[in-house]
Amino acid sequence: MNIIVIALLVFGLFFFLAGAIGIMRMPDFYSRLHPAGKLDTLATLAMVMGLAVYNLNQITLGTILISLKMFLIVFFVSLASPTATHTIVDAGMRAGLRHWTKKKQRG
Amino acid sequence: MSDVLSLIIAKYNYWLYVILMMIGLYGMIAKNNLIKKVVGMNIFQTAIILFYVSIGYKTNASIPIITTADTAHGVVVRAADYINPLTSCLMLTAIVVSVATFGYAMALAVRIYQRYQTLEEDELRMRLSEE
Amino acid sequence: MNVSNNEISNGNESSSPGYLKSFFSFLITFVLMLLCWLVLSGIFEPLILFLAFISCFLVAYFFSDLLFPSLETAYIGIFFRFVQYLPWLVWQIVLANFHVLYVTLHPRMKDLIEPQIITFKTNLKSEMAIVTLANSITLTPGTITVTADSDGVFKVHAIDTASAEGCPGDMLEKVAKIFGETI
Amino acid sequence: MTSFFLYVALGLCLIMVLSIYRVLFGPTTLDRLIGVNAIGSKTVILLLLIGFLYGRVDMFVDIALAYGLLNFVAVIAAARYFHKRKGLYEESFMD
Amino acid sequence: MHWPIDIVVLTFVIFCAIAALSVKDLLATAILFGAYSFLMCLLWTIMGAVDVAFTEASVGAGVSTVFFVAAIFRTSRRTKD
Amino acid sequence: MRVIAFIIVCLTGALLLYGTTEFPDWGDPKSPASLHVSNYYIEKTYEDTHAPNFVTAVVTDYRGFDTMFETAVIFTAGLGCFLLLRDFREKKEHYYQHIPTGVILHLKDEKKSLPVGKEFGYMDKEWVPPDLINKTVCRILIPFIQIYALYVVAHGDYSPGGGFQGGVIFGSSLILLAISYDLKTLVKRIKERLLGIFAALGVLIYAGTGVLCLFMGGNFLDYGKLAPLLPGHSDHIRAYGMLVVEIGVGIAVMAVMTIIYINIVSEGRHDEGL
Amino acid sequence: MENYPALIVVAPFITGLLAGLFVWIEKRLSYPIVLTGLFVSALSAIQVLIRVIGSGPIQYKLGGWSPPIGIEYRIDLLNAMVLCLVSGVAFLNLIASYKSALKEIGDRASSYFTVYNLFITGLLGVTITGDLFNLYVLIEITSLTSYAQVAMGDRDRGPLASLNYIFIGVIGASFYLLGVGYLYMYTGSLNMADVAVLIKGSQGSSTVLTAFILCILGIWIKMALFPFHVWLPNAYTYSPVIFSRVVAPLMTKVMVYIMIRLMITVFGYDYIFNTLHLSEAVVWLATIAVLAGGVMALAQKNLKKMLTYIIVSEIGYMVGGAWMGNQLGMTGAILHIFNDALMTFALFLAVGNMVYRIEKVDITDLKGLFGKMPWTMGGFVLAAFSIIGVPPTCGFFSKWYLILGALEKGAYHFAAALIVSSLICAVLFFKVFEICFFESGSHGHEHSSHGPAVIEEAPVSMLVISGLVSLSLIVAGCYSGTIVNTIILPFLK
Amino acid sequence: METIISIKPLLAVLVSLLVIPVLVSSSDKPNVRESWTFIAGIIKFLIVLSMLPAVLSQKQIVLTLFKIAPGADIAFRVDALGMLFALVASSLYIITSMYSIGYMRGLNEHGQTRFVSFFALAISATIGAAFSANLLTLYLFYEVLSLATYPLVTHHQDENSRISGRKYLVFILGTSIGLVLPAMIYCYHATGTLEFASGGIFSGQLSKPAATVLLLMFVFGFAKAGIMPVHSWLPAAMVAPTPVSALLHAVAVVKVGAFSIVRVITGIFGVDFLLSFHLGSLVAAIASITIIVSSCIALTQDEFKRRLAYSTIGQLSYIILGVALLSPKGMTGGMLHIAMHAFGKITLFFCAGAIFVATGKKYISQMVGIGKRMPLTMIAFLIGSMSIIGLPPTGGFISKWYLVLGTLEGDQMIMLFVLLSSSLLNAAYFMPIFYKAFFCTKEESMFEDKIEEAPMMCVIPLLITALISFGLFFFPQPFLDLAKLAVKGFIGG
Repeated sequence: MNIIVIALLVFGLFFFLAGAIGIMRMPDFYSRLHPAGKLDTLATLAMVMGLAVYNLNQITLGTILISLKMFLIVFFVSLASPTATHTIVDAGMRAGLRHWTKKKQRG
Repeated sequence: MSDVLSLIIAKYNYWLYVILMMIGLYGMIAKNNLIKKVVGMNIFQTAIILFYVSIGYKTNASIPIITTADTAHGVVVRAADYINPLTSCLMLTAIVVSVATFGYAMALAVRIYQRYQTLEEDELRMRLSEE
Repeated sequence: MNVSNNEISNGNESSSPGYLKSFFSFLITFVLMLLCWLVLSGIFEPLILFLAFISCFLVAYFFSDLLFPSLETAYIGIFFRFVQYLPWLVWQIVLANFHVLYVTLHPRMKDLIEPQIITFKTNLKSEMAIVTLANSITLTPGTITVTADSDGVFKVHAIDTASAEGCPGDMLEKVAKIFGETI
Repeated sequence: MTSFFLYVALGLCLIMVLSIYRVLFGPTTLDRLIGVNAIGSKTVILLLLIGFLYGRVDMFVDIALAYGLLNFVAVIAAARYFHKRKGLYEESFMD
Repeated sequence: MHWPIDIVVLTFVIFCAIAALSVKDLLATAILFGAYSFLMCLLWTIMGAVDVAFTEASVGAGVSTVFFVAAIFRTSRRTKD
Repeated sequence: MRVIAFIIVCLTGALLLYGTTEFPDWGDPKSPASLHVSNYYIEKTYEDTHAPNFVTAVVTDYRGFDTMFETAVIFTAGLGCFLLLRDFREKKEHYYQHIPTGVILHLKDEKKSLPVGKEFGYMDKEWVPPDLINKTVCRILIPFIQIYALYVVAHGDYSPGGGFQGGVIFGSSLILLAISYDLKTLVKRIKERLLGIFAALGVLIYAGTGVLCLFMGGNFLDYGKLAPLLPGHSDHIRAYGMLVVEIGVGIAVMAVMTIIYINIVSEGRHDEGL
Repeated sequence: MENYPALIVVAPFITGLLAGLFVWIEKRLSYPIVLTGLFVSALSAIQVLIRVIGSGPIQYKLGGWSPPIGIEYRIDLLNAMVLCLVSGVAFLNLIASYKSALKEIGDRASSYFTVYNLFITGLLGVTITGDLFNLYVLIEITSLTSYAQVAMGDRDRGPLASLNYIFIGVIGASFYLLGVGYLYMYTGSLNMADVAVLIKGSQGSSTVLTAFILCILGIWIKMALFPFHVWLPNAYTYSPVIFSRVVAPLMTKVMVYIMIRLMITVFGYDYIFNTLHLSEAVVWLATIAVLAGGVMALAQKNLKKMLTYIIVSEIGYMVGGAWMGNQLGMTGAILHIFNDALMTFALFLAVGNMVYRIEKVDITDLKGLFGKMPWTMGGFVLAAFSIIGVPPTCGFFSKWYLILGALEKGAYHFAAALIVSSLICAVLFFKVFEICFFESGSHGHEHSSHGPAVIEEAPVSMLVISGLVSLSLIVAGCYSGTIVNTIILPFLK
Repeated sequence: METIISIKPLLAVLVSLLVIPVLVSSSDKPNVRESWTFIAGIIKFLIVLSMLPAVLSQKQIVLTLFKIAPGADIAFRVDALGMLFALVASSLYIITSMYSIGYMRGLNEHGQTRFVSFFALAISATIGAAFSANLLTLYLFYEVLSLATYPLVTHHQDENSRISGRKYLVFILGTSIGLVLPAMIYCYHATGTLEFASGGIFSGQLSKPAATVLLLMFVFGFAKAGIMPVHSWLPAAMVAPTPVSALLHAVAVVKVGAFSIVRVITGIFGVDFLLSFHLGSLVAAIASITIIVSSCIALTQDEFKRRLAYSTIGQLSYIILGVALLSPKGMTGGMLHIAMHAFGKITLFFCAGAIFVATGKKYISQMVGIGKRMPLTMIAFLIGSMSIIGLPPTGGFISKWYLVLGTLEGDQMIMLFVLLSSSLLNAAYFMPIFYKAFFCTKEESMFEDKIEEAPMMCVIPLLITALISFGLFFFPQPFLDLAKLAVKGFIGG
């Protein structure tokens, strides 16, 4: 059990790291959103799952409910996160932020 | 080395609360924009909350909600097991006050902008002296 | 375009009478809320349960039209198909993540990426379908929905050409299938 | 296991540095928004981890849940600003 | 036990505070302020003041930032300092 | 100004640092702050009140008087915003959209108005097409946020949270409604009058509980004296008192947060917002 | 009934909220409700005062919890006096200012009364409470309500004044809160009496010293002692009449009360005067405050603003007296709390009557007012005499004690400052009187295009209260010996 | 000495105070109003008179109103000196009221109600000052008097009276607040009491320099007495209507100043104390300088009332000089001069007013031949001026006689010389007026040869006062007895 938990947590940590690096490295606002929106969501899911599983090592009604609550978090995050991403992109578009292209970079 | 480290651990919170408070106070006094001042005010208030919460912390103690084990009849609750609830309680009030003040200050900023079309203090002063 | 600001209903006509519809939507919301509460609470004392009923009643009574602006029997089917769709989506998400991970961590990242905006039109009608698709797109390989309007026109930002070409792909079909719509 | 959680939490904190860099140094306001969103998701995890550190995760889940729900509100509100007020204010930092 | 996280987060908090005061765009201030309050919330959980943390989470994310953005929406983003 | 500010700030900082030199270490369980009164709270709260959450017990019972005024502070903020910003005058300009064609009409004459219905739709001045994804997702989330908020209020004495937090979360769900749809939706759904009544009513519930204690022969806010009024174990009576009070706080805070938001975002006109 | 102490605070609170509720249901009810609350409060305060005089301090446990655990009210003679003062002034003002509020605030007035009552609740609570943190909360409710009320006055300048008030008010309150935090750190308690016991013998502690400085500094900022006074004039000038009439007499005075309470009850005379030796410096500060307030008042054109600067100067009186470190000085300070509240109340009542008729009260607008509003001016003159310190009025007697205290301590500079300030006030007020007395309204007719052509006496409800309060100045002056002997001296012992 | 507790002193003060509301309410019925004034004046006089027997039989009437602080209550005490002054003031009040009716109606002045009201207030304060038992009460009534006379002085409400009013206030209020108040508080601080005691209150508690400074502060502080550097308000105040000048100079204001100085010298410092430090001669020197200089200035004045004013300044210093001689005879003379000068000077002012009413003339140079036109007035004038100069058979002679005796008693030849030379100067500035009025050729005369007196209400009072002046030479008994009693109290007691 603990191994699964550790694996999930490390997996999530890795994705978080990647997401953070992505946010740092990407050239423009729109491309930054890709790692931010996706990697973070998945990492969150993985880590919460991991913790939920860890929580279940003694199975009682209480712990099950708490794990369920964590799943609830997963549910809400997976619903809210893409929406937030989308809204931010939309905001960027409306704000008139240009997106980065290779041409521009070369020229 | 470990002495230094333990000193840092022991006082770090208090030092940083002072620094945070100084930042807030500086923002409140020196910033030109009214909303910035409000932000400074909020930082100032949070610094105080930080101070209080730091007071209440105890190492190796649990959060101030009683565990089910301790609720059993006849179990003596040991004070060292739980973090001081009083500071938390006080700070709840302080946060509420700061939120209320913040909201109201924002409303005032809106009102001032409606009237003078600016939030910069020097411009406001100029406008006032013109009138 | 939903300009008539007055109500949230999206104008889907339904044959069943209004009050019945609203009652069912109330009931479903109530049950949903109650489930949610029980998960959250975990305390089964009479007082708390009493409060739970009151709270769920209040939310369901005042805000049921938010959750179910229109109530149709098709929803049950949609629900089950949606549940079936989820594992696939999760898999897609994991895939997408590895793709983005690859792009992000690649030393010559800037050569790999080719940000672009693509537009395509679908025939999706229901809001839920459009939103599901849009969020799925956002979550999956290298694409983020920029806008999606009720006519089914999607504007998508893709991070590289491969992602742009793969969009919307079979995801659209699956989503259309869930909501029983034509592509 | 507890110490493992502590290391994970520390790792998350260190990763957060990168997001905070985005928040602090922009360059555009929307970039900061991305950073805040990223911090938000990390914070949810951190809250849960701290809950495990205290051994009282049942109490911390509530906070994490509230956080997950409300972070969204803040981001939406900030993003909504651009829907109504078009154009970016020229961005510059600390000069 | 919690001091490493405490120290790290506290440092972040200071940076956020400085940045929130010095950035030249009020909307950015609002966002930084939001981040600041997230971190504060975290800090308080670390110190075991769960109720305070909960309050800060709900207030900082739920209403403070929104009020802030609303006020900026009705005034201006411009600031000289 | 900056120099003066800097000097003041440094002086204050120096003073505060000087004050901290004698502090016990951070987290020292033997510091006086953690010994005198707080020990009583930790050791006796459960016995006294049967509320597992010490903080809630202290907030709403031992120091309930503080909290009553804290709620009043919030109430005042809301009322202050209302008094300051609320503008009952009708707007002079109106924007309408002819729905079939999508043409936008701009009426400058305040007296003229068009019937809003199938043909014409009312529009904001800074109108943007409603964002479908946002709208739908928020629509789904809002009831959950609300039930969560109510849960937080109801479980104030079991877990972190309580009236204030729950109220804020409920308020932000309403704010989310206003953001994802538009302000009119919120204002139509929750009338201003209702919010006003709620705001005052919430604080009144709190204060009224206290007064009820007076009538029952106890001191102000002495929930223990309410036992004859309620069924159930009388040793839980304090917890019940807390619950009632928390509900009051929740109602007030919810209403006030919404009032403040609506008034700020629409400059008190209640017509359009973020 | 045992619950009078609770009623003092709770009655205005509940009625304020009820009024807030009734605003949305039946607007006309809100005013009578609010009035009833204040009336009950005033009656209870008087009851409590009588009881305290008769049988010593009263302790009231809120929630039934005994002191260090719960919050308590502790009412001794000083409290009881200030309570009577606050509730009485608030009640009278509400009657006197009803019309003016309707005129200035208009349709919002009914909601406004709620804020008004909450403000009074705050002041009463601040006075009555025996808990340091509860004091902070009540200070905040007082402040927040006053921010709200300040902003409702002048539509143009009010909000700005209010915002500046917020900034300084928050700094003040936060300093106080920090001070309480340091005290809590040292003692672990929040109850004043308890802290006082625990703090004894802490002569060298840096924590207690810091706590002391922070608390006092915070309160000074809140009370607008001279270098921290910048917020006060604008805030009081641009607020609506109903508010400036009540805030000017009460706010600063209650803050002075808190200072005295902290000095006597919490930190103790011995600590302040024998360990720290701060008396000298603070008395100098007070001296400067007294003079600076007067001098700045001289430069003002707006009558209301001028009076606010006089308040700044009066604060110097009380602070100087309290920090004199002897019984006479403290007696003077406490007596001046009472007297100054009365005289500023009378003064602002009169000014409020003028504002009701003339709207703008630049000094030059007051031409020929003696003829047009003789009764108002009568009240004004009496109040002004009291401020100057003309004998039968009460202002003289507190000044008397203050100077005696200063002489006893050898603080001749302070005594001199008091005398000079009296002279300055005389100059100030006679400048106003001259204009009111000499310039006949003929100028007004020349510019009759703007401004009301006919100025007449204020409505009776406003006049009666104004006149009564002004007369009470003389009565209070005559009975100041009684006040000193029955209230202040027993308290100081 | 026997003491009686009686409410009479209070009644005497209150009578004219209580009548003010009646006056105001009957402001549109002048006759009713004036009759009330009279009734009040007469009642007052009767009350004062009713206390005379007790005082003459060496009893004191005492009434403590309010206890302010130990040794400084608001209290009344009727002794011989106070009785003397009160008798003069209350009797003259009736006459002045009568005169003012004639004067004010004759000139159709505005604001007559205000005028009579403040008149009543002023006389109340005067009686209060006369009966005060301690310095605090004296100071109280002194201030009230200053403030009450301000509207009287500036009655015309024009630019001229504004300047004079300002001067009046600056001198009177400035000195009383700036000098008397600190001196008084210092006294209290040093001794713990302010009661007028027959031997003074500083029994060896004060060094000579301190005593000197304090004495000078009092002497210059009571600026109403018109000691030379602080005298210049008096001529300026001549812009007031003549009844006011009469009241000011003969009855109330200046006499209160002189009376206060007398009180301070006798009751606070004590004769023995002053003698031991030789401070009497200092005051005497100041007074004599004032006498000589003012008389010289009076010679150069052309405006009738101004000349009278300077004459008053000189005559007041007689009183102070007399008391400062510190010899029984001199003090008797000084006190008697309060009465004698009052009757003489008021006659002169009445005459000036009557002339103004009848002819509108203000300057002496315009009055050539006026005797032909207003013979009664000018004869009264003659009597009055004789009294002032100190010629028999007028009352003035008696007081001057005692003064001269006093100088002889104290072997102070310089003072004697001052007295005599000033009498000559007095004659030099009064006699020419009389001479010009009667003894001029027809060509020189500026008036038609036709008797045309001022209104009856003007003439009768001046005749009465002239008669009294005349009569006092023959029957000085009551005043003389009182003065002697008083002196006995101060020195013999």
